[in-house]
Amino acid sequence: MESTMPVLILAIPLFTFLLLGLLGKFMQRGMAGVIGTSAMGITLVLSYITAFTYFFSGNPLFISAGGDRLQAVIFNTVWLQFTPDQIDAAGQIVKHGLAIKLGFLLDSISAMMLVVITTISFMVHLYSNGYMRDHHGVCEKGFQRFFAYLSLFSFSMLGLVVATNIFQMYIFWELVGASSYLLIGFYYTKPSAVSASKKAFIVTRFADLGFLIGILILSYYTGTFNFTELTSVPVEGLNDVYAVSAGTAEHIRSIFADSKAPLFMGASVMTWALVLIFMGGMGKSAMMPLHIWLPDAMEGPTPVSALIHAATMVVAGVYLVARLFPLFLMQTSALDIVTVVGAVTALYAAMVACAQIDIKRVLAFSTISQIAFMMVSLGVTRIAHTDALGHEVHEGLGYMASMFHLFTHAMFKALLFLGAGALIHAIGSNDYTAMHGLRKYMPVTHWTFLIGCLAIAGIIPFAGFFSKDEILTACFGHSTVWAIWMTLVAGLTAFYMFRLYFLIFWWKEHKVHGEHVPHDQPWTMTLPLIILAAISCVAGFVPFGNLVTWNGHPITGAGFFTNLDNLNWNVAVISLCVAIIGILVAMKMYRKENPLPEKMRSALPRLWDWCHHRFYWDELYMFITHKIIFDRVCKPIAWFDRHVIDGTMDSFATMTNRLSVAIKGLQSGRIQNYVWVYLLGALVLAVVTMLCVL
Amino acid sequence: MESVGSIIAYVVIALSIIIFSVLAVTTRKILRAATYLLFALFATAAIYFSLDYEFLGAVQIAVYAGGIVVLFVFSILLTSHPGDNSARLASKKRVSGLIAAIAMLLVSGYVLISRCIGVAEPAMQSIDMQKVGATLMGTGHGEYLLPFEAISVLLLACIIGGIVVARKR
Amino acid sequence: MFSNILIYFVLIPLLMLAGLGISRNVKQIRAVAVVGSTALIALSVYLLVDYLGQRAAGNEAEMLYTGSWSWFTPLNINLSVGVDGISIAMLILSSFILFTGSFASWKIDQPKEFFLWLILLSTGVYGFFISIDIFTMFMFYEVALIPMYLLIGVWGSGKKNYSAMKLTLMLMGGSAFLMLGLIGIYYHSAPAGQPLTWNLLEIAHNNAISTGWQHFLFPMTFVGFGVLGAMFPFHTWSPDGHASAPTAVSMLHAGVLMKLGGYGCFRVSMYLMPEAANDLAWIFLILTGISVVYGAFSACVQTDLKYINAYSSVSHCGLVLFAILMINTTAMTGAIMQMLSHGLMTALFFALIGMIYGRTHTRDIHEMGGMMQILPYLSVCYVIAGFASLGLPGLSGFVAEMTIFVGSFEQGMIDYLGGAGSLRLVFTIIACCSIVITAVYILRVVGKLLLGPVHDDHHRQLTDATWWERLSTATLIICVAAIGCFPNFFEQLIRFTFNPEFFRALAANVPVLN
Amino acid sequence: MEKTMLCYLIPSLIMFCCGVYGFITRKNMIAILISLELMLNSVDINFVVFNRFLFPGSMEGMFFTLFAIAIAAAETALAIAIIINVFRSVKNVDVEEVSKMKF
Amino acid sequence: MDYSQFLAMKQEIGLLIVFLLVFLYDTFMPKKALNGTSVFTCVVFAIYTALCFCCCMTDTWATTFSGMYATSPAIAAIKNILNVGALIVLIQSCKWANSDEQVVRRGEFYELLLATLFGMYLMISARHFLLFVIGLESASLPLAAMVAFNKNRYESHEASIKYLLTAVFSSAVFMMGLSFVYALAGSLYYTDIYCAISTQPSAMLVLALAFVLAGMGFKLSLVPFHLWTADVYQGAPTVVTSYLSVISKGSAAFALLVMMVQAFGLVYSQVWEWMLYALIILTITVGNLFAMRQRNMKRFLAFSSVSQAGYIMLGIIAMNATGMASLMYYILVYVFSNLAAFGVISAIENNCGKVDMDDYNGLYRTNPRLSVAMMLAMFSLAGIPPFAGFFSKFFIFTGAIQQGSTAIYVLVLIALINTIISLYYYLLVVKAMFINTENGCVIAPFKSACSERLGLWISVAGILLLGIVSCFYNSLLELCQTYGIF
Repeated sequence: MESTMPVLILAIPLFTFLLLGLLGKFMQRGMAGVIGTSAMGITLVLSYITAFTYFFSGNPLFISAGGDRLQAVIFNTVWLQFTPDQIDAAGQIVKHGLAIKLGFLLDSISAMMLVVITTISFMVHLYSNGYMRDHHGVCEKGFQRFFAYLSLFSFSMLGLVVATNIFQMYIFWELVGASSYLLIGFYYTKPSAVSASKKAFIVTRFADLGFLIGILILSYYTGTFNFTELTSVPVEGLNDVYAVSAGTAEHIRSIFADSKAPLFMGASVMTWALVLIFMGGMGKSAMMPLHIWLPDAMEGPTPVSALIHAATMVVAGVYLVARLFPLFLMQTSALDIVTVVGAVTALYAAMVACAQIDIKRVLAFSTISQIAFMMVSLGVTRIAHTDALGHEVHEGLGYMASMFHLFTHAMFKALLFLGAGALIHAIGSNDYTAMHGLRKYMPVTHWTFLIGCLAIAGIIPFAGFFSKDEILTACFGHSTVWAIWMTLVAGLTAFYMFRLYFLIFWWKEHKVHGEHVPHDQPWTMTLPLIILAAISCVAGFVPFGNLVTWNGHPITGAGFFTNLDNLNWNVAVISLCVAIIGILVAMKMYRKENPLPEKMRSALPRLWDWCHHRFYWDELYMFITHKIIFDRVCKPIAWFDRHVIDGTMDSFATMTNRLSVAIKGLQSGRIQNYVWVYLLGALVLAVVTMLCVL
Repeated sequence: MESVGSIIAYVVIALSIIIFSVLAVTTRKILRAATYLLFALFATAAIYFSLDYEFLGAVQIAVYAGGIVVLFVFSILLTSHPGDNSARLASKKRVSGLIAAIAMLLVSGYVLISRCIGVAEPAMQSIDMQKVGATLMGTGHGEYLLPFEAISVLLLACIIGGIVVARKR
Repeated sequence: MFSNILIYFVLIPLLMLAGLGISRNVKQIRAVAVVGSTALIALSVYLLVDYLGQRAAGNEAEMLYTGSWSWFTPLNINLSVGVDGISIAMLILSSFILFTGSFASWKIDQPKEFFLWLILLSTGVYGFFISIDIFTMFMFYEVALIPMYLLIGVWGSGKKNYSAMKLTLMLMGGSAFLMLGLIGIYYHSAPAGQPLTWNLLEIAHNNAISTGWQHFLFPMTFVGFGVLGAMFPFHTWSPDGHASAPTAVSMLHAGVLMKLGGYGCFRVSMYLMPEAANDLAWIFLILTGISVVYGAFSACVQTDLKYINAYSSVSHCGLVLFAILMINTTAMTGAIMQMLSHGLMTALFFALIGMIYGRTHTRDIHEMGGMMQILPYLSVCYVIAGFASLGLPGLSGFVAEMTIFVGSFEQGMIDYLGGAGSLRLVFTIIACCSIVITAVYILRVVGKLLLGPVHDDHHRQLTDATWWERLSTATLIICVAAIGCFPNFFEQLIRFTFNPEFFRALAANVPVLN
Repeated sequence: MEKTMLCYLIPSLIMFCCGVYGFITRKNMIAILISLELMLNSVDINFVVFNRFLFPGSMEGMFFTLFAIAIAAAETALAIAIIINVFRSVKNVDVEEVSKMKF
Repeated sequence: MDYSQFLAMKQEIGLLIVFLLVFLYDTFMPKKALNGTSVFTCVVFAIYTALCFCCCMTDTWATTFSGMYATSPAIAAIKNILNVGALIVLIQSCKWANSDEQVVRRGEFYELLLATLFGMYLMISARHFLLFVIGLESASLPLAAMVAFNKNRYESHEASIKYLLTAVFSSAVFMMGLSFVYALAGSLYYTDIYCAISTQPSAMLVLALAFVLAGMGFKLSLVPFHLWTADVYQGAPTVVTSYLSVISKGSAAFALLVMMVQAFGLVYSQVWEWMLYALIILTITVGNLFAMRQRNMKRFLAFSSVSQAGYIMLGIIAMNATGMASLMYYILVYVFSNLAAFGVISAIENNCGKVDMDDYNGLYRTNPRLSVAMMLAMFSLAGIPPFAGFFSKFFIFTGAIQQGSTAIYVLVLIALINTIISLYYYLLVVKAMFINTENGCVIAPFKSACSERLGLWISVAGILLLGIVSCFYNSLLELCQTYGIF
């Protein structure tokens, strides 16, 4: 495969960013939107072609003779050479030095992510053309900036998923963090937005610290950053230079397998490395306890939330674990941590989502919960074994399920966010208390939103059903406890989503204030909703088992209905039932205005309070950062610096000055004193010298 | 064993040196101080004589006693009224003076005693004026033509300096 | 003598001084400054190209363009010049910062005197970087220090007298130790019976300084240069000094002068006394490791923009010395990169702070807010500088820090696994933490100063950057981005310096990995 | 009893110390000058004594004394001129008066 | 008796001729022509200085009067350095000497100055302590008269009496020391003493050396023998102060070097090395500590010169050719730097009578050239490159460290740390002139006299060139390396 197209996929958004960023203020605002959207459109097409080529062209670069999907390094250039290559006398490279390369790694998950990112991004671009205008169709201030940021984000996210090595991933990881920061703080005059953006950046930065240290440990032991070498999957590169040097894979495997690495606090250093890397993922993917930034991030414009904080960036953590999955497989204790973190987060986020008023926050917590599903799914993945019920479980089913859910979730969550955006745009508020009963006024939004809710609740045949079913199957394959846990969370998901749905669109009739009647938005905004709704309906049938697996080896066939064929109906029925129960409860409580919710709230006041206040995590963080780190660390250090260190330096001067004043009496102005000092000085000099010398 | 006469002469000389020195710096009448100085200088001259340096003794009397002390007397008469007593010393000052003097005495005394104890007076042939003159005018080793010339410049400069300073304007 | 290109790095500033001496009005003064600094940029870029050409042609000499002219012959003092990749990098840095600094002081009072001092300072800087004779090096070093006093004292603000004096005295205190160290090196520069020398390369080749003497001389020189490199606890001149200095001076000082410290530590202390460096590194590792975190924490609570930046410089420059002490090729490369990067971005910071201060007459972040609405250009530049500082990929900070961390960690692991203790490892991880703290204080400033609602309505009348300010900041941003985007170019430029001989002394006690 | 060298040196030393004491304690400048004369004189004695007792063959000590006397005379002359000068200015010769410049 | 030996003393004889010419001119020329005395003296002395440079530098070394007097290229060089300094002083003094107050004493001033210079020559060339003492007295006694030259100023009288009394006291102590030396060696010739003093030190030797150092310390203003310095510098006419601070000090330093090496060289490490250590540390530190607080410029420079003397001593303690050359070079540079400073002070004093540092506030605004000259002088004194002071300081440290003991490193470190304090107070002057402009400028703009400007130009040229142009130091060092001290 030529490298032109991949390069363009990265270059077009970057170029658009620079163009809009530097020259944006010289162009009309609307123009910027057009440029940004069309550029994204081109990228979308290119990505689709690339993905299609990868999956279906049958090119031997991408698929082996045995039908296994391969990793293909399309291009890879050295960006920063840390340690030089070792060259033997003959001029041959014996061992590659450590280097950050920028490249394009095409394999099943990156191809899939290309599709996801460009699709959602394009939708969001399109949508933003309508969203970022006021009711008279005049573009908001900063329109160009907005599109510039979107392009920057798209570029970074694309760079992240196609990274050929972990350091490239880290680079783009930081860049998506920065674009996220910029976009959350887009309304920079709003103090809440500013602090939210700051929070997001700093929390993820903290997580990235772990990521970085993890990378350092990993690369020290393996001697490479390259995914192809790290994950030991055979590669067919365009150029031999980028191919795995002989023995590297064995070397890495031996480090992991033979416990060549030393122990640290009872665990292998490699486990630590993976856990630290996962910590980076936790930050980006808002896993507990690093989740606190995501709800606040909803301060950003809603399309941004859809793109970054629902569909793409937040799944980077999942993607990261998936990327390094073969390594995780060799250190299952790390996988266990992934599982636990995921499961706890899933339940937590679902509970909190039940008690939020701001619709975007509900969606945010739902996002956290769903990503936690993906994490759990990865965490429970093991290779070929029999499950608790005695069934043979497919190799790496959880991995596939996780990716599948990532894909479907991106679609329906983007849909939900964009729908929410339409609502907010129409109502001018984020709270459902200002909405209620909108179904008549905004039919398109209503129906698409409903599809989204059904998808996330896991109702057959919408997309979420299939992916969630696979996840639960994988869980059952690993541990019944986690499986039941996750099933309950799935039920809770259905409940809170439909609570939201009913509270927005039903509950009671909408009160129209003045002439302002809520209505569906212009086509730029509804079109993406419709498209995404359509995708949510059919995405469940994409044969992921055939396309995306941990080792490239297909576990299902390629047909359109294979997903249905391969369903584990035991699990499917359970999950469906749970989901329907959740929906019914929600319907009972929220379809019409009734005192039931109020009763329940007063019945369990403590629970409501905790959920509503997100279990007081924010307060805890505020306490730690402000009261402890700021007040008890930074301020004392600054004080110490000014008063002790600087004080010492100053005191040298003061002491010299004091001394100078103290001895001024020596110069008394009296000749006789002078002579006295003179003589005694000479005598003391003599006596001291005598004592020393003689 | 020395003759009794010379010992008595020595004791007189030594005592007068000590006594007149002490008196010269302790008396409260300045004119008396000058007088005591004169006696001390005479005693010094006596030492020179007793050590067989007659020429030096003569110079001492001529220059020091004759010249310098007269100068002192003139200047005293110029600057103070006869009969003026200087005020009593502040005890602090006296103590510091004593400290310095005694320290000097102890240190130098120790040094002298440690080094020079028991050196007897060797025989020496007396120095005739011929030799003194030749040495003063000679250029060889231990001869002093150059210092002799040099000190003339010093004296000239001091004369000029004295004139300039003492001149009214 | 004049056939050597390096001499012109000193000659051009001297000509500029002469030009300033005869210029009669502001326009001529500016013309001299701009023409001269442009010429210096051109010269350094030409040098870079030619240098790379020579390297590509296979010239493997340690230093290129070497030249030596006898000066104080009986003492073996020569005017020896020569450059390698590191020096060239530093020369380019200096040229760009001088250039932008000239523009940043477009409207300064008493321009003639100001530029005279500024150019004198840069003469010292250039001389320092081209010298390979430690006497001349030291001389130029001190030439560069003293103009600071007047620049801050006359053109500064706030408690300028105190700061100027403190800065000068502390730096001179450092150079007192340095002078002793250098003279000591001279007297041990050659084996008995051979002529002594001040020449860096010869001293290194002679390798005659006994370990015992190294243990004495290394701390002297390292502390001496370290004071200028803002090493804890000798950094306290930096906050006050920077806070009081006028814009261009802060730029030049933080941007270039503080690099003299790092460069000197590297070139003199480490290069000439590797054994002692190896033995005593732990002391300074602790100090610099503290610098890194401590500076960052201190920056978190400051409210004066310049103080924030000064403390951040303490942190970043601490990282430079920290990396140098790792005695690891990668980390040292990173240190040089960090010098470049910090020089540029800190100059950018100070330029921007100066420009903002010139408009608002305050530097207290509590008295400002919402500048993004009023001064969008400057604010955007500030954000970019901030991103560079907190290590955003694509800007220079990231590559430098990552190189350092990778190298330090590698050395830390080598030490740890080789039984040489875990100090390097632990401090590397501590230093890594600074990336978080840096983010905290940078974003705090950005949030308080630039974003949010306008704090003071009087500020609404302010006007955005003028053309010379735009030129100055844009140049710096382009440089920062250039390093950030194409790091390998600089990395390779620098790396050639670290020839194996440099590490000769360390080979014995470093276990080879795998 | 024999007259050893010390017999001469000690009185000379005492003379010197008296000079020191006088210099430090006297208020009248001329008295101070007198003290100085004592000190110089004591030095002269020292030279002569050393010459006589230790190196009787040479005359260096003696000649040093000879020149020292001349120097002392010059010093005294100049000193008296200056003291008179000061007297004209401040109308007395009290050494305590001339301590305006200090610290 | 070979009187032709006098001919070996070319410089002394030349100087005496100048002295006589001035004397004769001043005594016998008609009243009208007396206005030209200053010019006449300067010209004659300049010619003499030039001749010395032409003729005397090439001489090989000579010892005359059976070793009582010695000259060598190095000695000729240091005398030439002193000549240059004296010439600058003469030039700078023109304005002052021709003022109404001084005009009656003008001729005497020059005569005394030349006489003292002659005394210094003797100190340097003497290889016999009698000759040395005569030189010492000629160099200090007439100075007391010069100090008293400002008859209308009380300070001048106070200074002269302080100077004279302490000078005589110190010469008494010095001669006391000499008497001990004589007792030990039996001779006053340096060479004899060198041979006669055993390397096993005795208490008497220690005391003798202490007294000798005290006597020389008085001339050099080493702490604790320096106490007269500030008062005398402050009280004396500025011209005389500058003469005292550079020429007198420089000659004494070199003479001390010669004496210590030639007479007491063998007991260097046993006895006087440690004494000098103590004196140097005390001198530098105390001088600096006092200088910090001074507001009167002359007093300030007095203490600065005290601490500078400490640095000069490093050249002696080095006991090698580098140290000696550095010492000479240091003196050379110090001459130019200090004379530049005093030139500015005297120009200002002559014009408006201000000598306080506070009066210098904002001087740059009103008299930029003077303040630049002052700044250069301060920087040079503080040892800031590229001015000459840096080189001299660096070389003197280099020379000292060549000695090689650990103690010397400590000593140099202490000296170096003291440079920080000294930098502080030198910068105070710079600060006053350039930075303190808030309260207006005290000194109105004025045009200084030609002679003052000429003197300043020469000094500034020296400050700028002596360091960068390496031939001065190189030739000095080569001289010392080739010929040694003797």
